[in-house]
Amino acid sequence: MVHLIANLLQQALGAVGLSGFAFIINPIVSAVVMFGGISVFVMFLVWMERKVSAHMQSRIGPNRVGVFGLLQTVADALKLTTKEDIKPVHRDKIPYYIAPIIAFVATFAGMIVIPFDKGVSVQNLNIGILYVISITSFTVIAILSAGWSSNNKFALLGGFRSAAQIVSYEVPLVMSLVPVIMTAGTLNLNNVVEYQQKAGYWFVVPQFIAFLIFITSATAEANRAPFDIPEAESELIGGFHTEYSGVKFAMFFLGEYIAIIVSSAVAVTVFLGGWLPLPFLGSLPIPGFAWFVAKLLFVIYLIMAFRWTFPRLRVDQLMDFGWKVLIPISILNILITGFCILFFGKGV
Amino acid sequence: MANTIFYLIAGIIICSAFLVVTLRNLFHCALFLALAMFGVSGVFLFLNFEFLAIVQVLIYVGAVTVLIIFGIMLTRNVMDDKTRVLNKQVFLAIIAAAAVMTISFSAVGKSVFFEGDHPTITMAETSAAPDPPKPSSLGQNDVYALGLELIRPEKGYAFSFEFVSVLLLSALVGAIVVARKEKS
Amino acid sequence: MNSIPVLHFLYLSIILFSIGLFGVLIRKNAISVLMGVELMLNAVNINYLAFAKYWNWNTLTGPVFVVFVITIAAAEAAVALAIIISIYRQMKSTNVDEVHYLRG
Amino acid sequence: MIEYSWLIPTMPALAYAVIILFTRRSKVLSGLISILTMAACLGLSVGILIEVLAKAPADRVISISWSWLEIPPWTAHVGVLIDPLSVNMLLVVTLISLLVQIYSWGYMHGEVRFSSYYSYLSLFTSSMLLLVLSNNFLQIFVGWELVGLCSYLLIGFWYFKPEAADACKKAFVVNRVGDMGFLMGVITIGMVFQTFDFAEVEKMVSTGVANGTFQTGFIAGIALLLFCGAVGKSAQFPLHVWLPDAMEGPTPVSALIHAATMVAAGVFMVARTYSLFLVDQHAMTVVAFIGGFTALFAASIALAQDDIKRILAYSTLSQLGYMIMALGVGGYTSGMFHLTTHACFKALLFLGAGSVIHGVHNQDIWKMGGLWKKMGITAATFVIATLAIAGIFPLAGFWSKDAILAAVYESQIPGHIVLYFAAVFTAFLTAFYMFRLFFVVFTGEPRDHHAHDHAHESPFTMTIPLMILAILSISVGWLNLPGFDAYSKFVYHGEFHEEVFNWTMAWASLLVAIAGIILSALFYYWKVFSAEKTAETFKPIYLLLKNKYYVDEFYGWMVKKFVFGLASICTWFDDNVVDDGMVDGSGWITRKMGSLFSLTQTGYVQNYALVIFGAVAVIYLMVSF
Repeated sequence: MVHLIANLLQQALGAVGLSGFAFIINPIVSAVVMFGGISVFVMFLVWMERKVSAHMQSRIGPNRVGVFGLLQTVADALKLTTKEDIKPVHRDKIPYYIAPIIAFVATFAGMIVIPFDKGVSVQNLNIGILYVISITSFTVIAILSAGWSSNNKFALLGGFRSAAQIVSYEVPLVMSLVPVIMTAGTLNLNNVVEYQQKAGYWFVVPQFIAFLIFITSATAEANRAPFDIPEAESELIGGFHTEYSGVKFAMFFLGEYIAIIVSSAVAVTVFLGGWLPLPFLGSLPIPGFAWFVAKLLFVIYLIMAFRWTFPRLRVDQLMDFGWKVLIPISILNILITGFCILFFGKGV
Repeated sequence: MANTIFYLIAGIIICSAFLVVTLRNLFHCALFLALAMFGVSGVFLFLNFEFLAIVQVLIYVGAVTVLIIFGIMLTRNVMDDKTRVLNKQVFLAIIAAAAVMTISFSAVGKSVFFEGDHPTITMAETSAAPDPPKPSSLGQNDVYALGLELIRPEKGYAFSFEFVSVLLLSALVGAIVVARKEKS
Repeated sequence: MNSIPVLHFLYLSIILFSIGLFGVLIRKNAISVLMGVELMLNAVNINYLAFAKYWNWNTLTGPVFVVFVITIAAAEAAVALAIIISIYRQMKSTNVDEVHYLRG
Repeated sequence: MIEYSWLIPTMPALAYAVIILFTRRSKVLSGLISILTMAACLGLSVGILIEVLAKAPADRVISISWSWLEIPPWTAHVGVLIDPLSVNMLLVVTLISLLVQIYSWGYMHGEVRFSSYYSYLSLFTSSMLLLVLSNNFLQIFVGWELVGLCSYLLIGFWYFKPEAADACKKAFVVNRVGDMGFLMGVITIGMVFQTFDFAEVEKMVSTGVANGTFQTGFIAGIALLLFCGAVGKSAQFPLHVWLPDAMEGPTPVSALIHAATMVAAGVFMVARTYSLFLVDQHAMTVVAFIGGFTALFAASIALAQDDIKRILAYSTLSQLGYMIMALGVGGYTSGMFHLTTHACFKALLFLGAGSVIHGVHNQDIWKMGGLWKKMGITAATFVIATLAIAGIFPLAGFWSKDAILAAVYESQIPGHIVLYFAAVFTAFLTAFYMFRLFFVVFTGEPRDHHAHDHAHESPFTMTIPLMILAILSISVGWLNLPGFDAYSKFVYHGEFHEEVFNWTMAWASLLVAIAGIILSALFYYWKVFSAEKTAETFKPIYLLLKNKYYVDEFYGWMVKKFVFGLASICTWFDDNVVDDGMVDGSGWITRKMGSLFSLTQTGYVQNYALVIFGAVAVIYLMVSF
């Protein structure tokens, strides 16, 4: 369907004599389609989060708007877009406006290399894993800009903490992926899944420690509980987005959920076999896309469950945990994997 | 038309670089620095070095710029005062920078590239050649080839690679030692 | 494929380098100087890759050196900022021209 | 065995290292290590002797070299040279060294730095063997300086005694004077011949002199420079002053270093480089006369000394003079033979004296007397040694001394008759003062009853070496019995030629010696004449001899007058020209230049960067236009 629309638009461009720009049509169409899908999915996730938290606290959760409260998020989104946009007077204008855009675009751009099914991704990059990691690292700049430009000490402190946390936890995040890259011998997300198919196992089995590190670091990267110090409402009001409201706040909010989706998608692809069916269920007539979404929801559910399971860490505990526990373990993991590859060949 | 995008990126790089060195607000400077770096990674993409482009984004935008922003924020109270941001040798500096630029242009102008008769002057000519001297190491597996080149023991850069590792380690330790507060 | 002449990459590199140099020479703040240096290093990287692409297909020397430059630039930034922060603690200033203990 | 000869100097060096580094705490262990090492060296030396004897006389020179360091055009080697001369020295050094080390076990008993003492002895032996086995000038110089160092360490072993500290400094300084000449000789050889190897130098000298490349006078000059070293090390006049003072060291050290081995190194070195001396007769004459003069000179001083060890020291000087004189008149074999026999009986004399000192805790002969009954073994061995040094038939000294007298008499150098009579007179004096010593110490009535009562025979570790040496002192001379001539057929220079033993001359010298003994007995045993009255009668001569011809005083006056004067001139020059002019001036210039150049050091990094890039632009413009 994407290709159909793209073809139509390319022909239209050719008709008005701008066929030179035809090569940008495909990405734009893909982006629009992706944006639509992702927005709907995020709305679902927000509802899901509320339901999960309600479940864990023995509550009912949203149940008034729509069936099971499914339209609650739609209503919230409408409310956000129509709210008055309150702006601090002494804000630093350029960073203030740019920050939410970067936060949203950077995480959203991470989506384009995720393979939803065999060969189905916007761009099949050879260095997909690296691309996801690098493009999502833009969020740090967004957060720092937001915290800085709001001219508010709580926002600034929140931004600082958040940036420090993201930079710190990016190291174990990358390092937990290295053993998989070493074993599979590729940075291409499609090829990683194909390797798992060929090898007959998912990487979560030999690299369970790496999987745990990845999930933990991804949670911290997304500033989610129990690593949500930067946004701890009880301590820092709202963190770096304290001074944001309306659509700009919505973009931050959206960005955060997309970050969770991207991280979980990478986890699913790398550790949980991506679009591959569950063992012994390969013969069922279920498309790969469905398997992918199911696994994605499972990982997201895990991350949401964390929020209501663990208490919040203190700042020094958080840093200690990142630098003194996760990084050494992941380095050791790389070392052991390297030795295994050296001694037993690639089939680890 | 892809050329247009290249010139657009080049324009962005030059403008933001100029803003980096002239803006009064250091934080804005850092943001434009990030933009310039991002543009440079785009230039890398034009040269078909995807891996290096991503590494450029990861290191420069994700790490160095963030580091610089941290530095700015940790030393911020000198930023907003009304003292001059430029030093006393601005005039001489303009002359020196202009001289360097001029002689570089003139040097490039005297080089073989300017003649346009070298077979590898433009990419178009390269691809138009009957058997382009493009080894398989580039393109599909350029990460693999680059890694091999870095650690290949014979005639590779294995020693430099190890040396850079040691340098990084010592920079890490050194930075911590220099920046930490003396215990009172 | 595009048909950008190698010269244009070189021109971009030269301009970027000169702007970086200009920044290094005129700014008072040490962090600004550091940013100028980073711009110059980027100009160098563009040069490396342009030559690697257009001139020397058979070796990976250019990309390898870009890897080294990026690595060392990161290390340099870390150490430089550590020094700047340390100086700031000592002198409450990060202006390069106020740090002149070595004046003859 | 010969291929293991490099072990001979190496093993004691290792023993030294082991003692100094590890076993210093344990006296027994240190001493045992040192003695056993020396026994092994002696065994190895005997093995080498047997192997060399088994070869035909023409094949007895074996030289093995290893490259040490290369400084083109020179290559310094380390190596061993096995030939009859070095084998002879090997046996002498290892044997005396072993006996002295055994003796020291008893003599040094109770000494706090016992282990250090043994380590020094090991180091000394190692250096001496390195010197003896050397096949080139560089290595011999290294060994030469190392034995000098050990001598210094051992003379000053009781460094807390001011006399010992002064004596070791004196020995060191006086030796430097001679070594300076030696070093200059070695350097000259290196520059002229581009090699340090003995054999090569010898060959180049003989061919060079034959075809006129080198003048004989030039070679003689080199030989005399080398001889300077021998004068210092073997304590010949005028550098003899250190040896008597060196008696401050422990007595076994005097026996080993300052009687038997190290002081003989000078003689050995002259013998080793004999072909250089043989080139020119003038050089030989100088050598012969210095030796002869020293022999007579030292013997006369010995007449009037009271210290038992000093008498023996002057006797050593005198006998060394004999050896040098023998070499100077061309008596290569007789000189080396006397070195060998002298090593035995002089070591015996010193060790005997040590035994006496051990017994009475005194060195003044006028406080001893009548010790014969108390110290039977010591006295018996001492009298054998005294007879041997006096040259009484058929003891060792008789054969070697007569060989020297015959060589002097038959030599061709000018004035050899004078030398001959001086040598004979020295023999007479030797017999006289040695028996004076013997009679005063061992016979008559005890003069100091306290010391006498305390006196006792030494332990067997000391008496056994005495007895071994006594047997050697009697029998070593028989190696060269007329008609048997085992030694002469083994150690000789150039072509071997039969020497006919001159019985007339032998009887003459024997008579002279007996005359000396009888005169001595008249004075000190039967006391027919009074020694005191004679000394009173010839008081000026007595005082002259007693004060060793005032040589030390003369040197002191010389140093005060000339050296201090020169030094004050140098001090003035240093203070005014070097200090104020050159040093302060260059400092002033540097300071001024510094303050000038420091104007460029603005302290602003960006200034520097600006200058750098401006310079780049300027250089580019200069290059392109």
